[in-house]
Amino acid sequence: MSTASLNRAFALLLWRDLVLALRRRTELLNPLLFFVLVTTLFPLGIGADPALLSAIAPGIIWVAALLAAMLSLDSVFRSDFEDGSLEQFLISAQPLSVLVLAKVVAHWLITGLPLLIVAPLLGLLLHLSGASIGALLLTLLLGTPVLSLIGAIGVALTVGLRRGGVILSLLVLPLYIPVLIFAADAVASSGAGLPITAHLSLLAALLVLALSLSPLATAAALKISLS
Amino acid sequence: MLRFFHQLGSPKHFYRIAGSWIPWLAAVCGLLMLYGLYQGMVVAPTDYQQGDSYRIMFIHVPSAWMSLFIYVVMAAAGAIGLIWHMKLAEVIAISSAPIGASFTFLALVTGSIWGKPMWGTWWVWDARLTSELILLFLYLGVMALYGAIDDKRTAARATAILAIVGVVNIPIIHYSVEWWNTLHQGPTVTKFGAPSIDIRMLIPLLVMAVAFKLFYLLVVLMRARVEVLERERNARWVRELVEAP
Amino acid sequence: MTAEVMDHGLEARGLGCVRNDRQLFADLSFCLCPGQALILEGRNGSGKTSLLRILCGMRQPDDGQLCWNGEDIFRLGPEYHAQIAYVGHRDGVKQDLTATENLRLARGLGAPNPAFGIDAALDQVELWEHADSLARNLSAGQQRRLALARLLVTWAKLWILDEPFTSLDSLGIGIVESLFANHLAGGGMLAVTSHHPVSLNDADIIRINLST
Amino acid sequence: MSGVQEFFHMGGYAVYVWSSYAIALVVLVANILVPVFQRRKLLARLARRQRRERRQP
Repeated sequence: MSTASLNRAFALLLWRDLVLALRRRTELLNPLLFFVLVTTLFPLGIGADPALLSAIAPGIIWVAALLAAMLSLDSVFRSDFEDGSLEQFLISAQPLSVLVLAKVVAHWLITGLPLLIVAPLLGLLLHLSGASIGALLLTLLLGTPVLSLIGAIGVALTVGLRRGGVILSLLVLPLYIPVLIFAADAVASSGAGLPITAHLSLLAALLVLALSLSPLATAAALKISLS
Repeated sequence: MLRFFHQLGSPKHFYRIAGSWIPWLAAVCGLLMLYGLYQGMVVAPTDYQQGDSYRIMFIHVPSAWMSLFIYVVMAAAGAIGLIWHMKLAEVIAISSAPIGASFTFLALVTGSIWGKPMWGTWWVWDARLTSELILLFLYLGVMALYGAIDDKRTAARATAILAIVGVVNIPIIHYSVEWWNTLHQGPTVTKFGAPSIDIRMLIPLLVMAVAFKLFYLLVVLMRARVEVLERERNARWVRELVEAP
Repeated sequence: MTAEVMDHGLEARGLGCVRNDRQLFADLSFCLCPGQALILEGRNGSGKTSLLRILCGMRQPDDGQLCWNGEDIFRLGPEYHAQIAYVGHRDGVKQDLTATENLRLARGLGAPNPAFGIDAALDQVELWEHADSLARNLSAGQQRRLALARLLVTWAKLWILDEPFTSLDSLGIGIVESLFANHLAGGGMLAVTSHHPVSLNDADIIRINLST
Repeated sequence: MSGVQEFFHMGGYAVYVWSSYAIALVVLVANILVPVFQRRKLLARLARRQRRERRQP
């Protein structure tokens, strides 16, 4: 079980998920469309006053990004569970947490990262200032991997259930709150010209914590769900 | 002492031992609560600032302490159940969840009622109340997951993982809510705390805190006994028990 | 495949399994040594699949212990998993990947078998001409053979198979049985459940019936 | 106002104090009663099952 075979397995699984996603290219758009759609609902509900919109834009965009990330979590293990490949991961020669990390990174690249492409457009939609959009991109870059990592734990716990989707949000959303608080406030503060280094370092700390702990929890959860 | 734990480990002995403790626990807990309430409602003086409304504190603060205490106990019991495969620890963990949720709900309701005379609104986004609300969601998540999985053993081990993940996140959520609260609270930070603690106010608070801990032990043993009966329903000792209760 | 002399395979001591509080089997002990095949029989729902999942280390036995070369398999973890290959009811084949890609993945997850390249493995199960077609376009029998080809690309001493012959035609069964024979001859081990009689002519077979 | 009336008046905050204590009482009592009823229901169910098992040969 040398590190070479470990890296190869990691890269192989990452390659596999990216290839699978590209072969079903249309599904790549779903999280993005959801993200844009939810964000455009708010002005329709709240009114189009630019001052009001730009004040609440950071919160809206981040809540929408958070929901988009959560809704796309189901794809992380569902298809593997149904065709039996998840069992193959459990009995592979590589530690399960490394394989889980590969799958989560792939999920982030497929669903989390693309949110950054659309975010500036939504920023303009809600009259965000230039500095805020910059902060929005930075916080999304740091925040979305944390959403995928923590979400993977919830998905692993509910993968065996017939209707796990509803419970997934109850398990995962409370754990998303710190990311939402720091990220949304970073975007708001940068709009007001305040420094956001504190926010970004806290988000980075959450990312490091999630990177080191959540694959272990996800692996343990998978072993239990599949036992 | 080791024999005791070994004996406690077997469901049959646990059922009998827990059963023998329950009446005593109920008595002591009831007495303590009555004494605490008497001290709190009669002996404790009126507060010069809040008048008598602060007396809600004798319920609100202990329940808030209990909501956190029970979650930690639940996560610890879950971890023990996971690592050492102790059935009893799993049963204790899963029996604690509903009790923790009730104390969290109680802390939330009494907190908002207590806040009404002070701020004029039923709900205030104070740091502690918001943390309690999120803790309630964590409890509901644990209970929902346990309910969703059919096989009891798998359900208990899955909820143990969720409880452990939750307990790691509680301090993070707490401090992020504190941070969020100081940002949006503006200059006048209203200290949602009890008034300057006069000794006659502190005693009932501590007495109630101990009474609540005994109450938790009482109810968790009662619930655990039912759970053990359910899990061991095919065992011989349960069949005998059902024949001659 | 050279058989290591010193190891003495899989040993079960007093295995027990309970599923939603029905005792499937209890106090099951056996020793599977190199060159031997364990054939599990029993009615549906008698716990055959649960036992196989315990052998794979995917499920904890409710009591008893399972040792590989004298070491508890749950303490070995991935080290034990590197020595086994499992094909369950579900093939574990990704529909949107080609046959070659599926095998490349399986090879990466296990301990790669130097003796068998992907093309050689496909040739063994007569899927060589479908190497680049998506698994989606293969028939159920071909997908089953692709799943079984996974056994060849990794160097696994112990093959654990749940109904390997499902949806295989008689030709397919013949191919798979010859794979078993070679594996056992090379000092490998086999644990299989099958409603179809498994004809392993001269192999050393242990039969366990779970429903008696 | 006599001592007792004053006690219940709670310095004008009677509504808040006594509603909190009422809710607390309900929650605590519920926590006690739920396991009692669950145990009774379970024992009854098991007894019925065992009677049914005895009846079959």
